[in-house]
Amino acid sequence: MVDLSVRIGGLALANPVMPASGTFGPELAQVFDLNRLGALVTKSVTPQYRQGNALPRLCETEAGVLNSIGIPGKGLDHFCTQAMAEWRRFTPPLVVSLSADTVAAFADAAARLAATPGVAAIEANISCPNLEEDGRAFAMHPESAAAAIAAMRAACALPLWAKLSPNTADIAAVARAVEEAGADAVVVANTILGLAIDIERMVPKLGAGMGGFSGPAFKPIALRLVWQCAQAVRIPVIGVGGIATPADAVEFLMAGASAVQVGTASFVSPTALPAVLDGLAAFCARRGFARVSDLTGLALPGRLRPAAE
Amino acid sequence: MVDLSVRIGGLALANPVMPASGTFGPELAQVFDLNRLGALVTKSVTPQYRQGNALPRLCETEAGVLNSIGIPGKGLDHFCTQAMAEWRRFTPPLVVSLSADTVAAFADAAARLAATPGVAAIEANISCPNLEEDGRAFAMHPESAAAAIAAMRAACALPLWAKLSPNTADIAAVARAVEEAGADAVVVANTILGLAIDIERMVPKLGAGMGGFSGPAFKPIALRLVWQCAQAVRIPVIGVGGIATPADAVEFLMAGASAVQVGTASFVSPTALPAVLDGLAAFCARRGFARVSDLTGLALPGRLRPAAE
Amino acid sequence: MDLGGFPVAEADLAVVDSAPVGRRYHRLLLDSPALSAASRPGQFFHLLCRDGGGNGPYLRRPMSIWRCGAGQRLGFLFHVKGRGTAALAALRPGDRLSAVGPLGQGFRLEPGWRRILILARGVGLATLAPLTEAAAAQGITVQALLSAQAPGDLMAAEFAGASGATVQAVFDSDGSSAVPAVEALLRATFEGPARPDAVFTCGSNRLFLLLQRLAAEYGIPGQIALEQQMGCGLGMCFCCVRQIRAADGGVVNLRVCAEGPVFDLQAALAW
Amino acid sequence: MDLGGFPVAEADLAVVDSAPVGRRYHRLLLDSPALSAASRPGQFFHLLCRDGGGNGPYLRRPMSIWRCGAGQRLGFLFHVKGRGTAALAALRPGDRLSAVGPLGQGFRLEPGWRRILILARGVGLATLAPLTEAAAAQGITVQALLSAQAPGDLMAAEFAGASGATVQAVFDSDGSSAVPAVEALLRATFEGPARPDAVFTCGSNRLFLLLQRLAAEYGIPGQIALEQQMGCGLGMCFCCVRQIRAADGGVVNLRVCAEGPVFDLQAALAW
Ligand SMILES: Cc1cc2nc3c(=O)[nH]c(=O)nc-3n(C[C@H](O)[C@H](O)[C@H](O)COP(=O)(O)OP(=O)(O)OC[C@H]3O[C@@H](n4cnc5c(N)ncnc54)[C@H](O)[C@@H]3O)c2cc1C
Ligand SMILES: Cc1cc2nc3c(=O)[nH]c(=O)nc-3n(C[C@H](O)[C@H](O)[C@H](O)COP(=O)(O)OP(=O)(O)OC[C@H]3O[C@@H](n4cnc5c(N)ncnc54)[C@H](O)[C@@H]3O)c2cc1C
Ligand SMILES: Cc1cc2nc3c(=O)[nH]c(=O)nc-3n(C[C@H](O)[C@H](O)[C@H](O)COP(=O)(O)O)c2cc1C
Ligand SMILES: Cc1cc2nc3c(=O)[nH]c(=O)nc-3n(C[C@H](O)[C@H](O)[C@H](O)COP(=O)(O)O)c2cc1C
Ligand code: FES
Ligand code: FES
Repeated sequence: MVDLSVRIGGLALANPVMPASGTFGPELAQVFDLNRLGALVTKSVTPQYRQGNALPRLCETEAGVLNSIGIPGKGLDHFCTQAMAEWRRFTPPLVVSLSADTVAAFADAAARLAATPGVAAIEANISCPNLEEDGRAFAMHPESAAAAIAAMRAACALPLWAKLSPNTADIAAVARAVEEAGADAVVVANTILGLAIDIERMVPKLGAGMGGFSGPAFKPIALRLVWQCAQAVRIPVIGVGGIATPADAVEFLMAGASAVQVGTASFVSPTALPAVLDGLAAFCARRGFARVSDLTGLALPGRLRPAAE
Repeated sequence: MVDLSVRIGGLALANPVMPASGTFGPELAQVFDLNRLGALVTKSVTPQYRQGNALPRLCETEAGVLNSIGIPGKGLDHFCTQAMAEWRRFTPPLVVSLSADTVAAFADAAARLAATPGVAAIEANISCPNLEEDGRAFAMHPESAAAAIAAMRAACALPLWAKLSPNTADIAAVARAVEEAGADAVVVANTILGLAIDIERMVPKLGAGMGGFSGPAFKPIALRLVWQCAQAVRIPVIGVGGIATPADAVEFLMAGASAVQVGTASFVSPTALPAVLDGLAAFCARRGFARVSDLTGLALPGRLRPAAE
Repeated sequence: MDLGGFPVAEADLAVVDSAPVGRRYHRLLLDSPALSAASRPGQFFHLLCRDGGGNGPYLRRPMSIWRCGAGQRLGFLFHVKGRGTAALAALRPGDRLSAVGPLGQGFRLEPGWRRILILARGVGLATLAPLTEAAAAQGITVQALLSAQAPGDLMAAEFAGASGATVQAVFDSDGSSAVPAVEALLRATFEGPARPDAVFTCGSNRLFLLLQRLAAEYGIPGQIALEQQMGCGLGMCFCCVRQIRAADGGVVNLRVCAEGPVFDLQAALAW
Repeated sequence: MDLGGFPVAEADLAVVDSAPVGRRYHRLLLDSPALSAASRPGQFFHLLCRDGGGNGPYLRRPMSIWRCGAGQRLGFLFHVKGRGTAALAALRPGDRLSAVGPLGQGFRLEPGWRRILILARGVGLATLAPLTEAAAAQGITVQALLSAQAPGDLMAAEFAGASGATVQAVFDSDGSSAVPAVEALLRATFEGPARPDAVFTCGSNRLFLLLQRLAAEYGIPGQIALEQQMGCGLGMCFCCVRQIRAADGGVVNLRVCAEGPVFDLQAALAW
């Protein structure tokens, strides 16, 4: 029997497999038992109602997708008073993804979530590339990222995960900045900015122009970001980007992640999450790892690899 | 008859299709007539001999490759005295890709190339992610990029193209900086840093660890970089990244590129370059464009699209 | 195929029939008694479009249920349009097809109804076809008005199956499908003895607007099946929204995959 | 297939034969008279590994020419190892295969030679097989020593074809393939009346080192075909380098695809 449990900061998870924000909802309970997951992660909640972006909001590319959904939603108040009722039906820790336009709004929202029963952790989406002009986001620079996290840290005692962006020159610096600002974990990474053009209509395929790129095609980049962050910080790294198979998840763990999130793959295979979980356990069993946490960082530079392997 | 000619700064090209540095050599003349190409681009030349990186130097991913070749080569002197003899056999303008470790070395090498007959332009590879520790490069920041270009500009009168890196927070700022520093064009973009792990051996698949990611999977990112640069500068943008088909090339032109480079696709199909050229002409003919240069920027925001289309 | 207690399955199904229909359409029949029995008219499946060799686009494609029911093959009828549907049309009997479903909200038939009218064009008839048998099973008489380019495109047999529905056809080729002509036909029906208790449509924006207007005028309830490009098919990604008029008169974005694909005829906005 | 004046073609060829050989190997024969006639033993093609449905890994795979020559099918014989070779093995007669080649520097046979010895193991014999017929055509006698796990893995027929080469086999299963045993066999040959004018090897690091040592000791020239993972196959990317001893004694990185795959036996370094 492989021990699948992992600790992410103060939070104990039954296993390291969870969904990625914005690609998941309680609707997936129609397909499998969500209580099997290590944690549940909501789509990003924003302080106010948001309509979302122009259509089309999604287009496919070679082994990936571009999205500019625009975080539509009914706002934080509706989330805390209405949506939470549905989430409380499930047993895994609930991680609420939070997005906001200003440092103050992030702090206020964090305080509100901390006062809401059933919220196990906040994932601060400081990296969504669709919100600010030309895709700019807090997570682009260490200073702005740290400011948002520090304000949330001061406003609440919940475990605080910082979701970082690939759209930065030096993600290790951003990771160090949010660690110092009090983040309990970094989630690496959100989508990278991309574009596709409809050459017959001569306009971008997405209504909003550019969009966030995700899926298997994005995996080598996300894996590199995890590897860079894992060498930069002591807090746990949660890996996300292009994970579709158990082997992908093993790569992320070996690159230094303590847990993984599966996003776009759930669109193509709604059973991808349990399949990754089962395959991860099978890999550990086959290679003689007693704990899934033993995989974390095995491929990092200078690591001694188990002799028996 | 479609007019395929384009101007890149002071340089007139018979057509906008050329190879990408490091994925091309005179060896391709074994497969088709290289004189059909708009320009030839050498692999990066370095001031001194370089052995190159540890093996394996290349690995494949979902619809792409990672490379860490490490720019092996015999150095600038050998290039100017020996290799140039072979390049002079071909008629298209020869663009010499130049890579160096310091601003002074860039300037010295540019002066040497300017004194070498047969060099039509310099493509300054200020973005190769394999050279500096942890993938850092001049093109990561506007200041260092501008410093390298300004020094080359002062040292030679050749057309000077700056090849930018995706590994930056704000490529538009880098593009503006090199434009001000005197670049005649920007080449967008070099590979983006990526990683792949061999989960059975528990080490990175590439001998050097991380590598540069290219190929179709990279295309949405490169296209977005071109789109951002085309809106930021007045000098021509040369688009590169994942182009494998004529439709891909049309996307890059509509995103604002004046010419395109084909890299990794030549590994999979050594006739990709002439196929892209022929297909581009066919697209223009089918859609009634008299000049291929009419495609440039058609999908940029605020552009009026031809009514007849 | 056991649904294992979950209403939606990700199932790997065997293709038992795959054949072109007319010039541009194709039908697929799959072996899946449990999924077929669990499916309702108006619902859809999200299909992984891979030809026999595994080639196809990255995302799934939504496809209405064309045939379903206890003891029946699960069937799809589609327009071969782009890369995804081309891969589906390349499947051969014995190949496997990954299907996620049944998904979405289907058509609603109310107990008191005795007669319904279906107005369909093009491949919209695939979506409406299973409604004919469901209605027949409840003793509801079905009258259908099918619009097509030319007689060769009609697929009346594919539509009505064994339901006994009365089918009337109009064509572009002889001008009978022009909106004023169809309006006259509909008015005659709505004013005559066979006035339907409800109307249903799918497949044409023009006909939708006509039917919406006339149904409002005559006070007949209606339903429409809408289409929208999809990502997850399950209600998670919010890329498939359409504008729908809410009870309070405001306009809201609803998910075609979750709140739809069937919406109230008067609530739907034109596209 | 017209090479159109260029020595290397990117050609879309028809598969005429595709069959498993033994437990782990597979052979493909392609219809391409011009390319087959232009190919030389020791050269290779870079194959796009797509099964009949177009599925396969992104990069091409290098594969030695196993059969070639005027009037002959172009043939490949390979170990079904990973994703690429599995896709190749899934090809069926009538399918198309994209091949780039012929590539690289083949074996060199010098006019004065009367007798050569070939030492091959595993799939290395595919690379050396066409040398037997080329030698026979020049009146050179070929003696081959083939090493395999067990008699079932030998593929002697696949090796010698119609060349009339004398084949001796050694096996792991009976211990006859152990290095000392092979050394004894080679010494006997090198010291006897059938001393070869040159030796050739491929497929085993152990046997390469043995042959390199003995050939140096007996002053017999030799050639070896090396393998390395490839990107472009044409000499452009420098990912396929191997360490080779230069004339001046220094070690240089040479490209297996361009300067190789055949190198001087004494110049090659072990891997
Ligand atoms: C609920 C629902 C039920 C449907 N039922 C049927 C049916 O029974 N028969 C039938 O022929 N078609 C049906 N469609 C339309 C069908 O999904 C599209 O024709 C198909 O996705 C086209 O895919 P493609 O790759 O062949 O075409 P492409 O044009 O290459 O597709 C490109 C993209 O556009 C999307 N797209 C293109 N057309 C449509 C469309 N009309 N609706 C939604 N997305 C589209 C595709 O999903 C894909 O993302 C239905 C659509 C929906 C939403
Ligand atoms: C010049 C040359 C000629 C060859 N001729 C033959 C032949 O006639 N018969 C035969 O069975 N094999 C031959 N090989 C080896 C053959 O290319 C590999 O077995 C094949 O590439 C494996 O691909 P795969 O996807 O099935 O395996 P995988 O192991 O999945 O391949 C993963 C990667 O490793 C590379 N790789 C794996 N093994 C080798 C290898 N031995 N040499 C080079 N690259 C490798 C692949 O190209 C690919 O990039 C030759 C190699 C070279 C360089
Ligand atoms: C349709 C879509 C919507 C997304 N919405 C959010 C979001 O609301 N908040 C967020 O932090 N990330 C969002 N993401 C990013 C994912 O959580 C994830 O970081 C990214 O897609 C990379 O992982 P993947 O390749 O597994 O999808 C979204 C991604 C997609 C595809
Ligand atoms: C094997 C390999 C070697 C490369 N070497 C160089 C180089 O020497 N100099 C350079 O500027 N870019 C180099 N590149 C980057 C390419 O020129 C190009 O910018 C990148 O690969 C993206 O284009 P593509 O997707 O068409 O390959 C190399 C790329 C590859 C794959
Ligand atoms: S397709 Fe994802 S919400 Fe409808
Ligand atoms: S494979 Fe590219 S140089 Fe040999």
